[in-house]
Amino acid sequence: MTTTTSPSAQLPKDQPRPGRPGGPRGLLAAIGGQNLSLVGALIAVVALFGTLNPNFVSWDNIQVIAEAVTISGLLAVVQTVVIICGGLDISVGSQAGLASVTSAMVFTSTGADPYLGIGAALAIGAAIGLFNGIVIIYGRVNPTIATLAGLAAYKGVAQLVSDGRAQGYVLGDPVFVFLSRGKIAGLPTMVWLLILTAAAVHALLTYTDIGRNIYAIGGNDTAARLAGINLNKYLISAYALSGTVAALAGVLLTARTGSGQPVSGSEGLELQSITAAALGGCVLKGGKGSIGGTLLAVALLGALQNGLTVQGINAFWQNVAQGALLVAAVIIQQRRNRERAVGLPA
Amino acid sequence: MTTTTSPSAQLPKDQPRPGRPGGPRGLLAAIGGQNLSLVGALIAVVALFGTLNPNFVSWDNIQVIAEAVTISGLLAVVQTVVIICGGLDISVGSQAGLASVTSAMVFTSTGADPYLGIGAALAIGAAIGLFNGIVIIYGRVNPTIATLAGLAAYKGVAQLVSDGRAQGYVLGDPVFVFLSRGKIAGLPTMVWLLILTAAAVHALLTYTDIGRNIYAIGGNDTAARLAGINLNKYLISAYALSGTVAALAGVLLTARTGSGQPVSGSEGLELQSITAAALGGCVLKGGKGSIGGTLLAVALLGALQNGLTVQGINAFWQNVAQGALLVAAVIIQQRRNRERAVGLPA
Amino acid sequence: MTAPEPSPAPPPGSSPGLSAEGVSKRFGTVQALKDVTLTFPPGQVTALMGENGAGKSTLLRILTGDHRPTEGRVLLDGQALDLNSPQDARRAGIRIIPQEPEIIPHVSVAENVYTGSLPRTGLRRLDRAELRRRITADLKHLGFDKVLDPDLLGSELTAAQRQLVEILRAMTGQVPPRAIAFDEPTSSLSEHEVEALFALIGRLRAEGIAVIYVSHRMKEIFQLADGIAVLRDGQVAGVVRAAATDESALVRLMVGRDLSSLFVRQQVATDRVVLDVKNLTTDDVSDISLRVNAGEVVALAGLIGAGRSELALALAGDAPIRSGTVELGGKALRLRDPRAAITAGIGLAPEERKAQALFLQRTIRDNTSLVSLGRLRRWRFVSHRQEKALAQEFADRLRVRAPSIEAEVRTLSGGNQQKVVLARWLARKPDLLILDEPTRGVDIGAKAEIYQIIADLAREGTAILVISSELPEVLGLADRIVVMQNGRTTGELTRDQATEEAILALAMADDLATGTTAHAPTGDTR
Amino acid sequence: STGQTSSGADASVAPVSGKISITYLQKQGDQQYFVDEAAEAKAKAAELGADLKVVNLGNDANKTVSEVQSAIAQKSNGLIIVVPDPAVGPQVVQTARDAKAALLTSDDQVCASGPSPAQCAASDLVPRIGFSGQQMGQQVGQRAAEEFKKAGWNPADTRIISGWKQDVTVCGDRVKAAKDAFDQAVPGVQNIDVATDNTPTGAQDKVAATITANPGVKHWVAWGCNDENVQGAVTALQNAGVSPNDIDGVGLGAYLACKDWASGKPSGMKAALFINGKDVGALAVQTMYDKLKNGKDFPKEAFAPTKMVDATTWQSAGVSCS
Ligand SMILES: Nc1ncnc2c1ncn2[C@@H]1O[C@H](COP(=O)(O)OP(=O)(O)OP(=O)(O)O)[C@@H](O)[C@H]1O
Ligand SMILES: Nc1ncnc2c1ncn2[C@@H]1O[C@H](COP(=O)(O)OP(=O)(O)OP(=O)(O)O)[C@@H](O)[C@H]1O
Ligand SMILES: [Mg+2]
Ligand SMILES: [Mg+2]
Repeated sequence: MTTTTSPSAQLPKDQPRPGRPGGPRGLLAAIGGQNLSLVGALIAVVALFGTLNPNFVSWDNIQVIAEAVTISGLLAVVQTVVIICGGLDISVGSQAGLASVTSAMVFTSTGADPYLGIGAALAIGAAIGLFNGIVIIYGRVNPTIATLAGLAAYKGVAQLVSDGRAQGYVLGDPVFVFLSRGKIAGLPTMVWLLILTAAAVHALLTYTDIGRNIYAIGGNDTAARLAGINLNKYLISAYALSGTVAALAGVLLTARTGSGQPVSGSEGLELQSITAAALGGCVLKGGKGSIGGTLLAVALLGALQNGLTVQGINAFWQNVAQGALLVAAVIIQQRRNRERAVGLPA
Repeated sequence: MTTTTSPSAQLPKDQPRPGRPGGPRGLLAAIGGQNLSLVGALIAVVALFGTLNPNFVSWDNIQVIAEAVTISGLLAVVQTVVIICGGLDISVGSQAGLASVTSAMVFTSTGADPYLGIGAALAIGAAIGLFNGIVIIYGRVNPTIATLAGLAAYKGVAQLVSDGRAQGYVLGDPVFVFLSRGKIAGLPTMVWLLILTAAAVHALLTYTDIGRNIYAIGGNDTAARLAGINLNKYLISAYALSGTVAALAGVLLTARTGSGQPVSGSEGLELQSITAAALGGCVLKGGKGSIGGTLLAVALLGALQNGLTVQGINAFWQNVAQGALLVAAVIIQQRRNRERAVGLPA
Repeated sequence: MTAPEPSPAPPPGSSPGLSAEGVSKRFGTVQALKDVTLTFPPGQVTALMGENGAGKSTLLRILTGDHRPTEGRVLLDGQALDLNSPQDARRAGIRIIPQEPEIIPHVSVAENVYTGSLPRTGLRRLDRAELRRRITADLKHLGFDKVLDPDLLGSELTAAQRQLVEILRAMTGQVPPRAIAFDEPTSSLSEHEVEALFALIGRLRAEGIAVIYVSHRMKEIFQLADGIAVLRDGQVAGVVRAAATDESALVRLMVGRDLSSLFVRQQVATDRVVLDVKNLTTDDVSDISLRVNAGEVVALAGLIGAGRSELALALAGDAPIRSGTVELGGKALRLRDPRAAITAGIGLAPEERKAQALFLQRTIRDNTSLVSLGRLRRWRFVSHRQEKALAQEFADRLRVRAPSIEAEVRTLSGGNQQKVVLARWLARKPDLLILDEPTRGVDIGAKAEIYQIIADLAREGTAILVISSELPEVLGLADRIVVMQNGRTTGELTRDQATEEAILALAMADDLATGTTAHAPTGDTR
Repeated sequence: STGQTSSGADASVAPVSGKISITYLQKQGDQQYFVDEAAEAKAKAAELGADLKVVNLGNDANKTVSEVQSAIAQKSNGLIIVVPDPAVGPQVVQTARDAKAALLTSDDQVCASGPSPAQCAASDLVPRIGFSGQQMGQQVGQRAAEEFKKAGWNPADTRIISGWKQDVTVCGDRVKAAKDAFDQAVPGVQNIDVATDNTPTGAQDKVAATITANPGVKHWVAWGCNDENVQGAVTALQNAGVSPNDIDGVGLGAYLACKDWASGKPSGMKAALFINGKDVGALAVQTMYDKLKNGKDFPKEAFAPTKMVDATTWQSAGVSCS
């Protein structure tokens, strides 16, 4: 294996190296060690449920899974960015709910203009994200607390503007119908949105200096500051991005359910997105993580959930199975690292 | 009927300044800067709601508040310990739920023996905590993921053993009635339990070498290891403590509601306890925090919630107000630090 | 905010180079700098000296825009600069190699170096080919291409490599450097890198760059510096020409008194073997045999990456032992973890104080007492009074400069932090004390104190193993010197045999024999 | 301050002379049904000149106890409560009784002497205004059976989807009643329980997976704990290519079903049971007022009207669709 590690850092040795030579090793390196175990877990889950019920691996069901994970997947993608920066956004679910009612209400009150509805939702999302960032940076409020507060406050705002009711009905409009049921090249529109968003964010993180700066900020903010990176700009932008994509998720929520939902369907998304990001290899301290890993985790969790339902396993067993499989996936993945079992794992 | 006060109008405006030299500096130093702002916020909240409705400051209502925060307070106290170690326990709520049904079911099935019921619940709690610790340390699973998995899994187990229903009825038994409605020296039994637990943990953290080691582990685990601290023993113990106290909270849940509740009453406790700990000055990276601060935060959140309800503010505005006040409290507290507004605040 | 016009007395107005004018800085109640006016002329190396906590790093931080002065201003070639951020200073051509390297853990060395100004093509695409070209060229140019693999991740770097990354950062950049400050750059480098660094500094001087050099190593100062500025208690104690002064005069200027002698010469080594290592092999060192007797001071010498720190960690129970035996006081040890080592009577003050030893958010008292709590406690309750007394005693003996022992270690200067690390282990008085670079960043007065304490401990029968990259220290302290290279011992010298040349010859024994370079770049073995 | 409970009805509450203060404690107070209920209760209280405070209990049995105590500390004369879980009932009854406050429940039943209203002596049931979960389920099941027969489907190639959050007791009651009623009318149709989180998207995803597991099915019957479940199920079925003609969805609440109908397109949502929280809220406040002001005894149980509505009748029935 290798020579030594500096005592301060017992790291997993199989970090993907930037700029390593190609070949079959290049592919492996690109997937990365963490992701490799996720791929393994995913294959195991698919094989298991596919054997139990061949329909599980039908193209129809794969689309069902993809559609089911779209909303939480979008949030997981931006959560990944925020976590790499060293932050956390616990308010994504509430933001999605607020965006959902906004889109439906603006749609209804502007005489059924879908673009205005969607635009207003995205604008609100961006504004809230920006506000989160400003509260954190200039109010010096710890990101966890600030977005916890946002979790409550934005949910309250969504409930206030909607009076707690589902708002409007959008599935009379072709744009929303297209979002909800349309397909492009055989794949649901929603899934395309997830793919495009993920690809864009992946490119941003991997191929641009912006992305590299994001890793630098999360890895060591003093170093990043001394290197002249404008931390505040990046961090606020990360939260604004998170708000905007959360709003997109809210719009999809509206399209899927046909009406603006202040709470229903968006509650709990924060935990799901953080779970996916963490399982996908994000370190909550920041500086580490990848969109590929997060998407794999999203797929794994989605396949698991779908498979359990396909097998008709009841809600209680599903909870147990999900918890157990989550832990199992990580343990298996860590076994390969052969890290010394001392202290908290990263 | 509902007074829909704008949240910003209720901000505690008058934060006391930190202790300048002279005067009772010892006391001020003991309370600490962070806590001082919490005390200020608490005074502001009490003064505000007390003026609006004198009943708010009645002894009856104060007891109501104290009783209402007992369960989340207990969890916040242990969450503080876990966070100081550098970990996180997101499964406390599910553990409490499982303990709650365990206590009621064992109570019922052993022919109404309260001690067996309570003992079994505590034993289960300790075992689960231990298991969490072992999964984290020897499975090398990140504490956030491990306890997120526990959140799902233990909830599932609680639902499975109880079939998702409230179990048994314990308020025919004097021990449970004493826990639920009894008083000692004019103060509810439950509140005494919180006080005693908090005092014990505070003493542990502040006056013993065990506490020093806990702070050391969270502050710098490499240094702690090289200083000869058995990290694993401490971390596993912290999770075991967390599980045991969560089980105690579950027993109180049973006593309060009269039956074993698999989910209701324990869902969301993880977020509440983390919020309280973070607001009370715990740094999520570990190494910092105090029971005093956490308790103050628990009291502040409890007073706020009660006050908003007393004022008849509706659920939606309560959400908004809680979020806004949480952020406001931290901003005011940070204003004193005059930290440069660059990068993420600790 | 800048000082009100008209500016105070000596107008460095037109003097070329980098100047501080009437600079003061307060941290809460601590007055770190007071009315400092100094000029660092171009084409000269100006050494900045002073005791730990005198304000050197703070001054450098102000000059490089990382701190705003409470009063005063910074000038470059007579032009007042408005430095709001380190970036402003960078743009003005002012660079610093900070005392504590700041490394980004999960990205490569190359990205670490150019963070903030990564090469890019259209659409902000990162230009990886250019990045590689740059790092290869810069590494070669600075002479570090043998010791630093650009593909290593930040978290995999040794202390020396981290330092090199900081040096690379300062040397590169769009604007050519006009002034460069080195804040104790050699404290984690060994001779080999030091030579490369000195050559580099020589080149900088020749190019007309103003070099500020902070160090506690006298030898280096006289080797390098043209002028010497001394700070004491945050004020300028004097500015002298290097040629016109000597060591004792400097010391007097720094500490305000004479230091009789640095090293305590004594012969107290006994025949009682305390540490007996036989054929010890770990992942990093092989076949090490070593003895340290009671009262004996043994130094481990060697170049960077020789494996001395790894050996120390193995003896302290923190690296798995593959084969071989370790006996302490005649008893075979099973070194499962550091706890076992400490219980057996081994203490290690590790080399990287921030990463491996300190609890920055905790007080000096807390940090000092940590491994002595066992004897300060009763029923597991720590006696606050005894604890305070203990911490105060060592803070005083090591002259830790802080408002009180209740100050958070985070707020201390680098040297004072190092003293706290030493205090922790000196307070415990183990049978075998391993000190890895004990005087890294420590000022000369405190060094003398540390040497005195080492001598005292030796006289009380403690066996002491010192790892040091400072040859004068090795020569001055040790009764016996063991030299290592590539994870093996290559020789042993008694005090009488030891000279710098003899040590270096052993440290490079393999290379001399085979004619290869001193060390292969790390990382490509994996 | 202990003492076992004995009787549900409470005679010890004295009429109030001054201004009457009532606290209305609701589970899931942020859901549309309960929002409506609260709004109407407030309107009624304003009309009667009483002071009304509405408290949201969420799904939290523990918070229920806290809020009851708090209301009593605030000197409320009467409490109207919708409990998140009937098991917490005895504790609530005891607390109210100790404080001599009048207690009325709405929507869900509460037993004074034990956790389960189903096994409660009639005299121990706390007076209640509301709908009967059992009855609601029954109506849903019957209507679904009617639609099934009307469509002339074959039980063998039909499946029933029952969607509900499985740890919510009242949901289980509703669904069970629907199953029983349907089975009585049309025996032999296989039922599939789908564990949802009671949200439309949650239900949609779970039902979509269920469809995967049952590829040969031609016709689907869908019901659930609320409109969200049924709407989610219907959407999933339609997205899977099942024609609205092959779906027999019967909602519960009608607040989401009405949106489908308002769009004018064919929908698998064939009918929905309209339950109007407004009626319950107003009736509960009136009943409490009469008790506190005039000493008029609570009725043991009073039902607000429910009505089965469909695409043609919902508007005339007064379903408001926001
Ligand atoms: N962030 C801070 N907060 C409080 N005090 C500080 C802070 N930074 C520095 N100080 C104090 O300012 C004084 C000067 O520190 P500085 O780091 O400049 O010393 P130095 O001369 O570089 O010492 P060394 O040789 O040990 O590196 C010290 O007393 C130190 O404790
Ligand atoms: N993080 C790391 N990644 C890869 N190799 C490492 C790492 N840290 C140390 N090494 C290697 O381990 C060996 C021993 O290094 P070590 O730091 O112990 O040397 P040392 O003699 O203590 O030198 P120093 O004078 O720098 O303290 C060297 O071959 C070094 O290259
Ligand atoms: Mg310094
Ligand atoms: Mg070393």
